[in-house]
Amino acid sequence: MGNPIRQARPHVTRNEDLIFERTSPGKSGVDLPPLDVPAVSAEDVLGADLYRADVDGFPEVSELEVIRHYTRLSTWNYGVDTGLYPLGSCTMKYNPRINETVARLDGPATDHPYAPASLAQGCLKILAETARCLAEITGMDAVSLQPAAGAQGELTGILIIRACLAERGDPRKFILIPDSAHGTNPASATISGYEVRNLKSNARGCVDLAELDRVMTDDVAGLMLTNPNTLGIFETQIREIADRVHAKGGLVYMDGANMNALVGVARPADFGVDVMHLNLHKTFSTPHGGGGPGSGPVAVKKFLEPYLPTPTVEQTSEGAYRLNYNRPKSIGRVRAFYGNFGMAVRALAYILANGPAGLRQTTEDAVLNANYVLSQLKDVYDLPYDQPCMHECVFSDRRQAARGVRTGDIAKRLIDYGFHPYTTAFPLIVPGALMIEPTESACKPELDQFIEALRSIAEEIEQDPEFVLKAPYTTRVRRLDEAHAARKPVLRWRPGKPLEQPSR
Amino acid sequence: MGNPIRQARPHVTRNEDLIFERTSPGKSGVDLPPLDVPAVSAEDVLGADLYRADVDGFPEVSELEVIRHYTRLSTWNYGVDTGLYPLGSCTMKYNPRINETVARLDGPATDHPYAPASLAQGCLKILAETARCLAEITGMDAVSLQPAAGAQGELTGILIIRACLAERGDPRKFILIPDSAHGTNPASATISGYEVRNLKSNARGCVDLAELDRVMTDDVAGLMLTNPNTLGIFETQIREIADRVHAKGGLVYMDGANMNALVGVARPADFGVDVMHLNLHKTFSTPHGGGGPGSGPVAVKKFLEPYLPTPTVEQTSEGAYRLNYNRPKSIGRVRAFYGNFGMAVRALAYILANGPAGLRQTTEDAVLNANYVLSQLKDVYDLPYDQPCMHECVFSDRRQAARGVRTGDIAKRLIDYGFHPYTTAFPLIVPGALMIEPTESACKPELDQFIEALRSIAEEIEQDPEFVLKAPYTTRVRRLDEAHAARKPVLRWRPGKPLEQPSR
Amino acid sequence: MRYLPNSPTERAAMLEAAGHKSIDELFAQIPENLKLRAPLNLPGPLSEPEILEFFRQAASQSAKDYVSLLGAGAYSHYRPVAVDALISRGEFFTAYTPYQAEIAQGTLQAMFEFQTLIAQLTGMDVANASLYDGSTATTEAVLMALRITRRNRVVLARTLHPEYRQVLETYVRHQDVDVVGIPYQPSGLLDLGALESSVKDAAALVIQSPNFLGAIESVHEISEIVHRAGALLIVTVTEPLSLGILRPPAEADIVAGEAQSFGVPVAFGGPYVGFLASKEKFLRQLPGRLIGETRDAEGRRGYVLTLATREQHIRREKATSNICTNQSLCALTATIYLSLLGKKGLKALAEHNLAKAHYAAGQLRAIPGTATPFAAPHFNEFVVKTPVDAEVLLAALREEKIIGGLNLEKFFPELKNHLLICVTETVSKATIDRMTEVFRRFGTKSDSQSTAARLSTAPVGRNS
Amino acid sequence: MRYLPNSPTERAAMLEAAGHKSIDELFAQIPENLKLRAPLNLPGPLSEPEILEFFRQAASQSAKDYVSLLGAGAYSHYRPVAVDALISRGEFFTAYTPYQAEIAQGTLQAMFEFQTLIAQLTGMDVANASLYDGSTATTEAVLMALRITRRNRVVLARTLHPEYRQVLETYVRHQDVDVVGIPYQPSGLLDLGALESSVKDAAALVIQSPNFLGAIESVHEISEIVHRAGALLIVTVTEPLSLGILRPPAEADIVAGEAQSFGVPVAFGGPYVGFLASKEKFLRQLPGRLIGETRDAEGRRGYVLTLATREQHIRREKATSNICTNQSLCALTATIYLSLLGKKGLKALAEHNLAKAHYAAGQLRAIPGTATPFAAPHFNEFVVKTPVDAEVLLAALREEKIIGGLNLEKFFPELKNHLLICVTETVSKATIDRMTEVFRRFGTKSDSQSTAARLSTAPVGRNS
Ligand SMILES: Cc1ncc(COP(=O)(O)O)c(C=O)c1O
Ligand SMILES: Cc1ncc(COP(=O)(O)O)c(C=O)c1O
Repeated sequence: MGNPIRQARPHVTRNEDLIFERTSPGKSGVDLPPLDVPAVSAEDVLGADLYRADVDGFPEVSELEVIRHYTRLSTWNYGVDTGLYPLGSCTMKYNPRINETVARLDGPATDHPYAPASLAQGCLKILAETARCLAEITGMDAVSLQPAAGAQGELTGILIIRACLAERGDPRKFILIPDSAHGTNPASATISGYEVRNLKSNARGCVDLAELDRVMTDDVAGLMLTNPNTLGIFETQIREIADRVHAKGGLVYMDGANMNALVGVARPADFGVDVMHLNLHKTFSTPHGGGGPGSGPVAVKKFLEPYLPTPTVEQTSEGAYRLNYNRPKSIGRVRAFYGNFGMAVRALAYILANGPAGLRQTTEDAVLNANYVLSQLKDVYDLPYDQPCMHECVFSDRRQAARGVRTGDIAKRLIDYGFHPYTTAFPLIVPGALMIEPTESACKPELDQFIEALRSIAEEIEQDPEFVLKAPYTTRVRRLDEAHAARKPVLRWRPGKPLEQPSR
Repeated sequence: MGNPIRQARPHVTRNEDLIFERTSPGKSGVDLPPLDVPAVSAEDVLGADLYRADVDGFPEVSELEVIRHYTRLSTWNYGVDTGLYPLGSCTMKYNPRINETVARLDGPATDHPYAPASLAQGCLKILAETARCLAEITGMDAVSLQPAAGAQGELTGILIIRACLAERGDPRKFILIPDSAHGTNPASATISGYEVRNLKSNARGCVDLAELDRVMTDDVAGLMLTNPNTLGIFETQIREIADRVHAKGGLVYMDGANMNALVGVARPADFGVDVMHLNLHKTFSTPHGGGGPGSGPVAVKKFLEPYLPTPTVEQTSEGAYRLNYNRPKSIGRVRAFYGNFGMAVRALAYILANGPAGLRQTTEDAVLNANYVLSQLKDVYDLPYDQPCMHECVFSDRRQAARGVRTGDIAKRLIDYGFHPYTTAFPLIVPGALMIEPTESACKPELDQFIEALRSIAEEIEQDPEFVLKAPYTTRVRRLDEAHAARKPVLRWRPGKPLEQPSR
Repeated sequence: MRYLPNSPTERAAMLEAAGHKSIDELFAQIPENLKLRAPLNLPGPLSEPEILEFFRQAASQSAKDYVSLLGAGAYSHYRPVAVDALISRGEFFTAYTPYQAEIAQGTLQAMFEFQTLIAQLTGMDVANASLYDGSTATTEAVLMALRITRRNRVVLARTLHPEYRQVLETYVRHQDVDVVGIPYQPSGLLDLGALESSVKDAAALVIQSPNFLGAIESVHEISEIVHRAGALLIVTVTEPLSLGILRPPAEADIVAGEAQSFGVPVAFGGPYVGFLASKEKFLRQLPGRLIGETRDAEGRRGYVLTLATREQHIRREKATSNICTNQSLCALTATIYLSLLGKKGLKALAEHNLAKAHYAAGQLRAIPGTATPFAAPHFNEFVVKTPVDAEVLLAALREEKIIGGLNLEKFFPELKNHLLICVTETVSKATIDRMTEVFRRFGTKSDSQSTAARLSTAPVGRNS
Repeated sequence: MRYLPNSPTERAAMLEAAGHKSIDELFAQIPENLKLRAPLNLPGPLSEPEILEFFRQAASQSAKDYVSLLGAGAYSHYRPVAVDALISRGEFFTAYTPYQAEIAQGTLQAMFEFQTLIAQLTGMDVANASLYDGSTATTEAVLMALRITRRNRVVLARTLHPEYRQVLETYVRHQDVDVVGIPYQPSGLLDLGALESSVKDAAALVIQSPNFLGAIESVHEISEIVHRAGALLIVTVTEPLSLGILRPPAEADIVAGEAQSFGVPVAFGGPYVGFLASKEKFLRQLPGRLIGETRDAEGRRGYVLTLATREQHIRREKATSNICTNQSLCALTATIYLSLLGKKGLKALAEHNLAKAHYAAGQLRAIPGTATPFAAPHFNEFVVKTPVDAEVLLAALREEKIIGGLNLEKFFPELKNHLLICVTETVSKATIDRMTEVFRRFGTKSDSQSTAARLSTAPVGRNS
């Protein structure tokens, strides 16, 4: 069936229990130095009703067992370091090792957020320099690094819009969001106290100007636009779109999650965007870490600077850096301290490593890779919006669905071929989407293997759809029962027999 | 067939070519800083006949590809971090992470061996302190850390014996070596200019005193004894053995590879041993690294100190450390500089972490684990020398061989159960040996799985020997053809089609 | 550029195969007038050694040679090296959110272990797989309470971390919710009298314990008052190490907090890891990722993201929260750290922190003019009234290479010349004694005052 | 003890299952009089932070704040961080020698790549999977030559690393082999006249290139003389980075050397990684591990340890060498380092080293009283005659936080007041200029001498 699966099989390791199931009383993975001050009795100091003897069910294992347990768990993961990771909308690019090294230096890794500014000039400089670089890359005038991830960047941005409009006299009621947008967009708008008004995309998958005019009434605070959008298509009319929103007294928010298609080539500030966020954990190479930490800096035009979260980092006339807490118009804080500082360190290291030319080359490679994949697969997979793409391309499973195989099944089968799947079933405007973002970190030979794999799966589906429906065949576990998990949720281990059998 | 194999399957990765096969012209994984001095033309400076344009066939890959290539290769290895590694005679214990951290500190990791002593006090102190600890552990009087591994320690030790005897008037002709000894023993003796005289073991697998008296003639320079020996048995009569060798004017060398059975419990100096080596990469937790680097310090009694390799580390009356090169009786150097310094750093960190009590507990656990395995398997595997063991136990495949399955086949099958095999076919005095050394780093639950696996394999052999003969079934490659490799050796890649197909 | 895996020849081949003449063609969608004309004005490209040099330079302008007595939501604890060794494995730190369970069991099982550890520590039934930090976790807890009770008043202890309060205010500003505060008593503990009155028809009371002034609240007493009013009790924990020896806030309905103490670097304020735990019955109101146990097609145990219907990618504007990416790697860090410490280590370490802080408090309190005004029991943080202007004293301590705690006036105007001092296991007795010396230098005068101080502050052992 | 995975209960259970009453019983084999009575007199146990503190203390008494101009067999080069990130993966550094090929393909393939890289660099047909270091590799090369030629004279250039010669002498002392040396010419190169006479019926000539004085030998010329005499030519390379721009010693029969330059830390002298490469026809005389390509039961390509019949565990006293454990992890380090540099990077880095060393040499030779006496072309090392007593000058350089090279008098009495200076890419122009300044301070007087010096040392470009 199809091409033989070329794969390298790592050796097996034993089944792994939960750390709690490996426990044996009396063990610990650390020894403390001797206490150099008089010991105190916790029970006496705290009193019987505040005192706890120990944490029931907590692990008791040696250092070696911890090393083995998590080393083994890690081998059941797939990362960018393992191979191609074309997860659409996630920009799974290489995470340079030097970023990790500099983020762990004494100073950046150890300074306390409340250390006096005189002893934090290095860290403040890193924040200021990162903000400056991001402002230059987006063309915007001011940047806050406080938001912890993209979604919080969105919230911050919409709150800024609200604060600005409120000051103008009326915060308004609605935020326009295209049907192709990521789920965090409407969710963030809601927390900001807005109702979401849906904006239907046109046949090209883009904003329809006529439709925009219809819904862009003067109780609309603004538009949340992703550009390139989640189909990987650049909103060619973005300038007009922005003008019309502005004409109606609204502001334009850009979701910058897809900036990997634009860095060094075009700047959102020139599009008429008023406020936007970036994902340092996408475009700027900070690692995803299995789901964070990320960082979602917000960039604004000059007139919105007063509303940025507090504090901001400033440079005094003498060149010293300081934190400014005196910002009466600020939306306030969205997070304690100054954001995910460690991610700024990494992003800055990435920008410095690349320089202007490297960043542009990176963008070109990302777009080239996506168009290459598009060109090599469009004859076997349905391309609902048939046009050149930017950083990612989105197919649909229409043809395969006819044989009963959906995008999710194809994704599982792709695992057998040794690849991490693309993004399934997003964006919502494409039924059964296969959303593929190779990023610049995929080299041609690897893309060719990936293309060969997807073509081979298409062929398998023709010959034996049932076979594909049961994939994957080569993983530690297969087709986990999600319905079962949701029906009677087991979200923690409890002493005694595990509900399910450990895998064998 | 037997118990079901409980195993965890890591996800697959793609087949991996050789780094040379991933090359595409123009790529590099490093960028250099700008040159801050005038460039010179290599061709002019060197002249045409010394100049080389480039290295033909050298890799050309990006940093990311290097990360992926070696990350993937690593997943096809099995290490102590992966699981139980009961390789007999190799003492595959836990390699603490703190050892790696301290060995990489600026100073220990960066000082130059020819740095002036005034700027190398830290490194010299580490050498001196490590030597002192090893002297205390063995009970010997002086230690040299120069030998790079056990075999070189042996060579150094035998050369010391030779130098001593030569000074007494006659270096003599022979070295006695029991038939149970490791291959490096005779090989080292030969380089030292001695002929090897074989010493047959008795029914207990130990030195036979009568036989010793027969072969210990006065042209014999000394005896090379491993204790506990390679059967994991302590030479109960070692004191008598040493006395008789000494009585004949010979010296006693002890191969200390098995010191994990003795640390904190007994000291070779008390056995009558004159000179011995240790393996820091066994007993003292320095990592094996896939075959080194190791470190094989030599410890001697006072009267042999003058013969130790040059230089030695000394402490002046003011407490400063210095290197002493003025040692007229020294055997000379066995290695440039001062040995594998980085391994001394790690071994010292291990000794400090344990302290006296920890080291003794470690020895007790190592011996307990071996005896536990012995007790749980002796009913299914033949135990040629049936007695309690020290740090390892040695079975033979006699019963299984009757069904056509040898120790090597059982080892391969063990891989399917998720374990690294024991040592096969050593020591030579046990035909078809299964040499099992759990070390203290195996916990009971893991040993129980291991025992269950070996019992299950014995059962499989009863039911279906053919099946076991084809194992392993779960690895990336299986049953590599060693005869083919040796017949027409291919020891390097050359441009053009690879001789063999990459694995699929 | 060393990171880019495509060679010029490969680029040319792909461009041709994709049917394009030039790279510019690929960007044809972008109107010319929107394209960048000049190259970006950025530093670089830098080689690896130059990058290292740049950040070493920055690091040289830091507090790395100082001992810090700062806590206040970010705690300096020793981090066993095994933690970094493990989280640095590429399979962990270069993976995305575990959408494809078959090749993400490593992350999924570890996060399931994290949820369990947090539930065990807090005495709650369930916990989620992390939130951004303690401040947003506390905020999400309040949003939960608003959804659950359908009430719109929230009562906050003034001793909640002031920045947490600020974040909460930002999030609820447009939910027409009113936020009221309750003062603390002279002991540093919540004013229960004020509570009675203000908590009725409130959605929730939020307290922190140990609170921002270091005082350990009596959750049990408080919960009865709160529950009588039909409100939910939310307890925030910024120093969860305290839970190694403190009775868990099991009477709370929701426990939120910050797990940075568990092996996550102080790193100038982030990334950290928020946690959120609750009673089983509120499970479907929890925001963020939840990992659930299930079985696979062959009956093997495995783990998956579950109850996604709560989340933004399905529910969009109706989601329980907008959070998507959370702080997994920091949660993994905490999981590994806690596995290393284990039951014994966690308790011993908490006891060391307690002993160090009590030794320091005792030494300071004995100095004329110095006092520890709040008598309630504390863990590793406590408040000190300085014998002279706090900034003068802090400057003197800096001379000794000590960062002497947080000047509370910044957040509590009434606490002029009061420092919040944190003493963890990383602070040696020698340093504590050096700090004490500095206080003593300023403390000689005004002896009467000092005795008063000493009286007002004998530690109140509940047993005595 | 945190490393030990067995708990007291598990120990008790195993002891009973093994049929023993007590732990002492397990050690019954050891006669009472041989048992240790008192506990060992050792420091510890230390917790992790205490261990760190101990070694930080030691590190503080080091040269870490100095720039080193020392080479002489140990070279300071920048190490890309990816190298440590990869060799720190447990699957690599906690594995044993790859005896079980099925679960050691990672190490085996990497070592096959190492063998290939060494063969490519040296211009030889085959290479082994590493030896202890350059000195023992050179020694093993000589032992090979003795076996191959059955002759028993070995000729060494005096410009071979002196410690390598010492190691060789230790190994052959009891093989009744006589070892003779040949001097160097004023240019620093091997004295070919002396060679003619002494190489006759010798097993081998051993030269180093670039030699210990930095001079690059003309292997081609030398090989003809050596081969005419029926001897083998062994070339030792201590700074293999030079092979990025130097013609490989392809006319040699055996090339031995030290690959520390390729990403292995200087680490006070070790661990390093020796390499040994030869012509195909000597393959079965190679000592140490060899990795060979083969196929598996299903025809897949794979790698195995091969030709084990040469080795001690099979041949015992008749083995080609006694080596067992070698330096795999350092060989892996070099393999990763070279893969990162690649063709372009290796050449560029070699050119940078060449340029830095030539800039430094040029600056120094321009100073009155200072000279670079050896005119032969050099790579990144060269000899400088100091204007004053060498130790005085070295002391002055230390004032500037510079370790100013090796005083050659230690090894070459005739080279009093001569320093061997190494300038790699890690030495900035600023440092070179600071060093030059120090020389200049001492060099003002005796101008006549200096011009003489300048004459004697114009670089000899072979083209000119
Ligand atoms: C288009 C888009 N917008 C917003 C987000 C949310 O970003 P984050 O996950 O960092 O909160 C994502 C991430 O998946 C995204 O793809
Ligand atoms: C008993 C014994 N002696 C000597 C050696 C040789 O030690 P090394 O491999 O460090 O040279 C070994 C290692 O396998 C051994 O097991």
